Amino acid sequence: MAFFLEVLFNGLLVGIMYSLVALGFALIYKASDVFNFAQGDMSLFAGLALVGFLTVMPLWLALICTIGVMTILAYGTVFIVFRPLVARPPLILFMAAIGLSFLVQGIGQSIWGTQPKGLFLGIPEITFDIKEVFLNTFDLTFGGVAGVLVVGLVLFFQKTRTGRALRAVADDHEAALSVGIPLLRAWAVTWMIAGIVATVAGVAWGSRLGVQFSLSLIAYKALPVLILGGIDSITGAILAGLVVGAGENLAEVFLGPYVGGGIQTFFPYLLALLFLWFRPYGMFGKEIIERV
Amino acid sequence: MVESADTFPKILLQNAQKFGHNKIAIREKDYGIWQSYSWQDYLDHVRDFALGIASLGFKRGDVMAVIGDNRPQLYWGLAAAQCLGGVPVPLYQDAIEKELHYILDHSEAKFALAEDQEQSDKLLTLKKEIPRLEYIFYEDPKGMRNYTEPFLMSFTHVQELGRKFGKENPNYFLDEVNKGKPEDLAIICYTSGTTGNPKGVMLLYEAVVKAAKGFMEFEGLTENEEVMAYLPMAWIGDHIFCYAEAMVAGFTPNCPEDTSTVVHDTREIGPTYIFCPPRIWENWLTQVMIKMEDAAWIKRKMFHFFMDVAGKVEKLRMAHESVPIGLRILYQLGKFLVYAPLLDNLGMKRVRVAYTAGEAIGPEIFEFFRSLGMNLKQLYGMTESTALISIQKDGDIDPETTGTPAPGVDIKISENGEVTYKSPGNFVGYFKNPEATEETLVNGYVLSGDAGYITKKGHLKIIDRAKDVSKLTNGTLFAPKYIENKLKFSPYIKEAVAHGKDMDHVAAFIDIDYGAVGNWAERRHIAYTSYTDLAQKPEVYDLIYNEILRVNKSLSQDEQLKGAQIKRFLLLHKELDPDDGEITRTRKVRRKFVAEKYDNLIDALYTDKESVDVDATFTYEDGRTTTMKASLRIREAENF
Amino acid sequence: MLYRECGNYKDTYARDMAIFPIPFDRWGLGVMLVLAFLVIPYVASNYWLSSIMIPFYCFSLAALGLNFLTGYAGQVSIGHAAFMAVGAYASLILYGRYGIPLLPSILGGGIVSAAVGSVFGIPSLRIKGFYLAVSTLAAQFIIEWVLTHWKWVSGGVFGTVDAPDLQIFGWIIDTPVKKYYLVLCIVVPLVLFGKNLVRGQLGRNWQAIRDMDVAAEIIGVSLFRYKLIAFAVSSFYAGVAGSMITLAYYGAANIEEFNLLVSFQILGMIIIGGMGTVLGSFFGAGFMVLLPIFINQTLLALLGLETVPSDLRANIELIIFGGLIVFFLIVEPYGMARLWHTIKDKMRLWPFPY
Amino acid sequence: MSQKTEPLLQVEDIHISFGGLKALNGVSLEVYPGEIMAIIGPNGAGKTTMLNVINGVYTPDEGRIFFEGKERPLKMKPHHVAAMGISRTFQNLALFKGMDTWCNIMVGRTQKMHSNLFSQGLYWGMSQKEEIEHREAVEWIIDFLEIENIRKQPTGMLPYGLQKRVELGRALASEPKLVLLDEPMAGMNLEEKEDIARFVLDANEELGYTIALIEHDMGVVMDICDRIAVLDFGNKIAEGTPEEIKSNQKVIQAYLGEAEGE
Repeated sequence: MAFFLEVLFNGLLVGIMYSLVALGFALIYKASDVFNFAQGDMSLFAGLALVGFLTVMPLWLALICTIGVMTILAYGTVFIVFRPLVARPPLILFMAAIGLSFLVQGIGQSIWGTQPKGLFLGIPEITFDIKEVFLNTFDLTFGGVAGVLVVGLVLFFQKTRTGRALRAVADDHEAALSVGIPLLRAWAVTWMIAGIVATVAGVAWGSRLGVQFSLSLIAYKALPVLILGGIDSITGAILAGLVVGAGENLAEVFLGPYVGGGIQTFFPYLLALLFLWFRPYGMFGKEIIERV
Repeated sequence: MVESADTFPKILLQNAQKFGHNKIAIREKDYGIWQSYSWQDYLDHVRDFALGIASLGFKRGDVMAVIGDNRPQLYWGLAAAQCLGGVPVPLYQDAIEKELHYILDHSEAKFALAEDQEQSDKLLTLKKEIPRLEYIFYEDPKGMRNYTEPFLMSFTHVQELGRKFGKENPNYFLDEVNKGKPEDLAIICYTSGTTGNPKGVMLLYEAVVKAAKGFMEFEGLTENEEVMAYLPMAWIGDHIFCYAEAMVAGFTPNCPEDTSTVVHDTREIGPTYIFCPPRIWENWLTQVMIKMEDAAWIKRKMFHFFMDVAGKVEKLRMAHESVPIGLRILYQLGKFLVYAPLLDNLGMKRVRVAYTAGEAIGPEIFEFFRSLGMNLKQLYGMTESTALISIQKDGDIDPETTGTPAPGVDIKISENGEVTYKSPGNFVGYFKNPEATEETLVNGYVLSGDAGYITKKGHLKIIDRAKDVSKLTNGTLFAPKYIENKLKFSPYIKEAVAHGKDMDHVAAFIDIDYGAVGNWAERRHIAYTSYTDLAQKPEVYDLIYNEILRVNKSLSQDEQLKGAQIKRFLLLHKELDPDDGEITRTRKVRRKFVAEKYDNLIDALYTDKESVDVDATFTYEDGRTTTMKASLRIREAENF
Repeated sequence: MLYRECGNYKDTYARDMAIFPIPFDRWGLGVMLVLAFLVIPYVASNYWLSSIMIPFYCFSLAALGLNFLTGYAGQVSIGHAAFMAVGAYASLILYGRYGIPLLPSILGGGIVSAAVGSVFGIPSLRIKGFYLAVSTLAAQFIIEWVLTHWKWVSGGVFGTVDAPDLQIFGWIIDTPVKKYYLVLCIVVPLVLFGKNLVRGQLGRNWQAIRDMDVAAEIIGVSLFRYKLIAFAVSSFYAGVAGSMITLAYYGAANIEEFNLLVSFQILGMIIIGGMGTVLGSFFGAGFMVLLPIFINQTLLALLGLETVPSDLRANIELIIFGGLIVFFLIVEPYGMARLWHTIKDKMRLWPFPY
Repeated sequence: MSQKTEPLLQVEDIHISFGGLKALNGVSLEVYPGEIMAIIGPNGAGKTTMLNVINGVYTPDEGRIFFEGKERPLKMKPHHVAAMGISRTFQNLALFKGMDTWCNIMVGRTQKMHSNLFSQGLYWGMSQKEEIEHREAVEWIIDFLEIENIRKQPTGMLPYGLQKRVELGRALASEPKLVLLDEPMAGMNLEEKEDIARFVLDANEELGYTIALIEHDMGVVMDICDRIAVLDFGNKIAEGTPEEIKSNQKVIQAYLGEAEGE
């Protein structure tokens, strides 16, 4: 039982991270209809940038710089890539995002190199247990950070003026324009936020696995989460993240051995597929009624 | 079974025997592809239809009117009537009811074959006034479902009747065909005379067959020619070409899907033999020029450069001088870059022989097409001669003349300068109009009514209608048509009317070419609302002014016509329109009519007024009319 | 300019609906075939044959497969390399383990992959758009996992199976030239087959689904049927491509050759080459195969950077690749094929602008 | 057009609602063989919803649907409905923009084509025969609708009026027993409307198609339709011949109401 809880809990901690990345997707999708495939590469980019800055400056400054870089990236993306694509079919935007992911990855790695780099933020990794449920501070810390960020984002979108403006944009572009919300700027802000999210995810993963190409794969963890929760739903992203995190961990530990292990790679997808079969628009996704 | 093939029905039988199903006799673009009929099919269709109308009482000597765009069924209709010893009378499909009424009535047509609902409606209304008209047939059943008139039948229905009738009288068809004799009447073509009512030109089989054979031998035509059948079937040119010659030589006319798709369809077929009046060539040239104006400047430059080259080469060729090697190389290059693709786009890549006839053609137009490497030649002919009088021989081309007399044709110039001729294709008289016949047909010679002379090289040169040639008060020779044609050679001028008879100077009405000038104006961002508006723009006046100067210059070259340069001109507020009776269907100006209708304008031209007001009355398609005020400028033109 | 269409008239629907109605295109195709069959094998070096032409043909086929699904039927798939892998392993097992003749094995690979493909196509019946796109990723991951974890398939966790020598009825296919011919002789018929499919009823129904699926179904197109067929056919082509590239190029089936990146590359091929055109698949594949060579041998050489480390080159490739995808989507969403068609139309109208 | 003959299509007491909003509230309709029947009504009256129910796009909550006397299940895949012989055009253009005109119309005949994948891939045997014979049928329609000159143009580029015409062609291509036209003349100028009206009449009289159409232009409806049913807020408020409808108070109110609303 304790072991089960431990697995579950660790899964949830990872899950929060998934929620975070998925949130990045959801935000951008809601705001600009772009299915941002580059989310994972943005994390990699952020991670690389941070490592790069750390070599010449203290952590806090490096973090700020990283955020700055991500902001520039966000603006660049919106104004160079997506401005000309406004009002193109979603499929095209989607493909553009794929192209973007190559760009970001390529640029990042050409600047800071491809070889894996360690990232030490000096967060202690002490394992302790509550009633034989073993946890470690490291995971907790980032679980915490992610959780805070998630809550923060939700509040930001619910409460602040900017947040509401962005939601307006997300809900109806024309309307938003008509009440004078500059579409592209709104997009840029959203992308910036997504950038920050990516940074956190990148740092978290990076400091666990080291900053390297595989970081970009984190996106593929978040995707099933996203569709499970419903592409355009923030709540969905958060919940699904936890479900997937817990689910895949449990599956790996309890099912894995029978089938030869390593099933986290696809378990989330299986989960999502099965679920979508019954609810084609995810847990909280908006269902589109066919109009002809 | 067939003795000598001296009538078209017999020739048809002969072709059916000779080619059977191995040779296409006629094609029509329909349902997206070229529906093809072999000579055997051709015969079968003709037979069935012939027997059909026979069963309805069509007898030897009866007349059948045929009206509509070119369709195989209509050509079959002609043949069917001839098979029974009847006489077909093709009508202009865009003729107004007044004209149709006259011709139908005058020709005593008993049966009529119409293309579609539109034409049938015309005939139905006319039938009320012309009871002699017994039956009306239509080829295209579309929209005819609610017509219940018993005397109205579809082409295919008549053919069914024919098949029944054929079973009962197996030999009827052949017998009737064999009764046909070369001295029988083959067809009556109504010429839209410039004055008075149309006259029915009666042509015998021997005439038409001889004329057709004449063309065939002169140009060495084979059964492998392809021609486009898209000019009015009532025009002798189309008849001799797409019917007579096609039968005699056994080649294939091709009917386009629709008037709007002629260009495209022509390109698909790629005819080897073309015969059309100058205005068609003119249209093509205008189209080319307009399109090239819109092309990228580099392309435009290249185009004009190579057209110059071609022009130079053609001039040398005509003068039988050798072309310098450099020029030759350039010409070959141009052939690859411009001429060949151009001809290909116009659908004329395979043309072996091309004629322009019916009117004088502008040297620029003529030379343009020749310089592309097309064997375009001028032909002088009239309905009264089955389109065969004089023709240019290959390698003996002069843009100013219409070539030497065709084989078997004898041309005399009467003392008053009128061209008269005796040709194998001569007609035997105007239907029910002896006076006119006497005036025109004088002891075997036809008075063409054209003024002209034979050049030193033995070429026939036509100046104008004889009766239009007159003198200015200062005594110089005034040939209005000659001047008008020179004007019309400009792509911007659609029609022109020159005045000057018994006046001290020449003045002109100009009709601008709406398409060309409109395009010209748009490229210069000149806004205009209507034809009238466009015609009165000062910029347009300047444009035309230069054209006038060009004409005056070339007139000043000719000693005889030097004094007849244009002094004053104005741009008309409307296009001269057959429906308003100002020009004929074949776009010949009706001088008297115009002179009377616009006398105030003419007066103004001979005062020193700067402008003149008109009440313009327009006739819409549906016959309603409206009047509006317009003020026309008048411009002076410099003389040389 | 070179086009000559005058006198090219159709008097039967058979002629009008022929696969290449314009004579010039027929000649063009003829010339290409002559080049492919008679010229290239004798002028091209072994390096060119085996490391450029063969992969080019194989990827063209794979891209064509994806084009059926994405370009024609409008169903995005980002797990296409996985189906190549299925084909590769399947045909290796058939050929190597069970000694089935070469050609049947290759086609068999395609068929197995088609079967797997249609299974993964089933979700498309309920799931649409991005949901579907993402779920196709499942194919990638699940198949990768199966191939690496099921010993029966790959004989080991590395998922590598070596290809035995190739031979057809004792005719040993060892030299690059022979391999080149093997590939060519499979690719050409399959491409013509595909061309016929897309211009026939199947292709029309696919495009109908792509352009307006609800309308299509009301008109009478069974979405279920035609989407599944699209998945099956496209994975068949991918499978054949996969097995050929393995047999004739890599020489061993290795899961790494069919990873997610490859899936993206194939997607990129049809974007850059042109979605919804057969020709585009070739343009895209050619482009993708030549790009690295161009960068390494030309670009860097010109810039005098021959010494650039290989990993940086890889990244430069990524940048150019990604950049071009974006560029094409912005400038010409229909890819190089559309550019080609514009040129072609200009040629046909020459010297006229329209 | 006699009322005695049994209806070709009969929908009984159809109820359907989207998220609480009642779109159709117990509507019954009949379409008789050989007639042109119009469904009119203010915007949002549920006209298109009704068509979608008939086509099987929506599954009604209650009601019964009979076609040719036989009842069909409420839940039915649209392409099966098409197979029964019901075709349809759409309010907002729903052409397959990537394809040429003739291909669009060809898709309309897909239900009639049975050659298998291999025959198609080889373009040999059955498939070639099929392609050609169906092309002929399509050309017949092209000729009927007078769209020869756009035969081989991609429909995406065509002017609106022509696109509507092509869509009509696509609907007729399947040689259906019943043709549903959703605002065939919406947004057309007078001339285009007259054309379409003529084609609809021809299709009905010459080709004998039974037609049910939704249209806002009362003039046209009154001219060409045998019977009219009026919907308002998901209820049928009137049904009858044009004359009867003209003089019907409820109808007049419904329209006035809308007029005020706007």
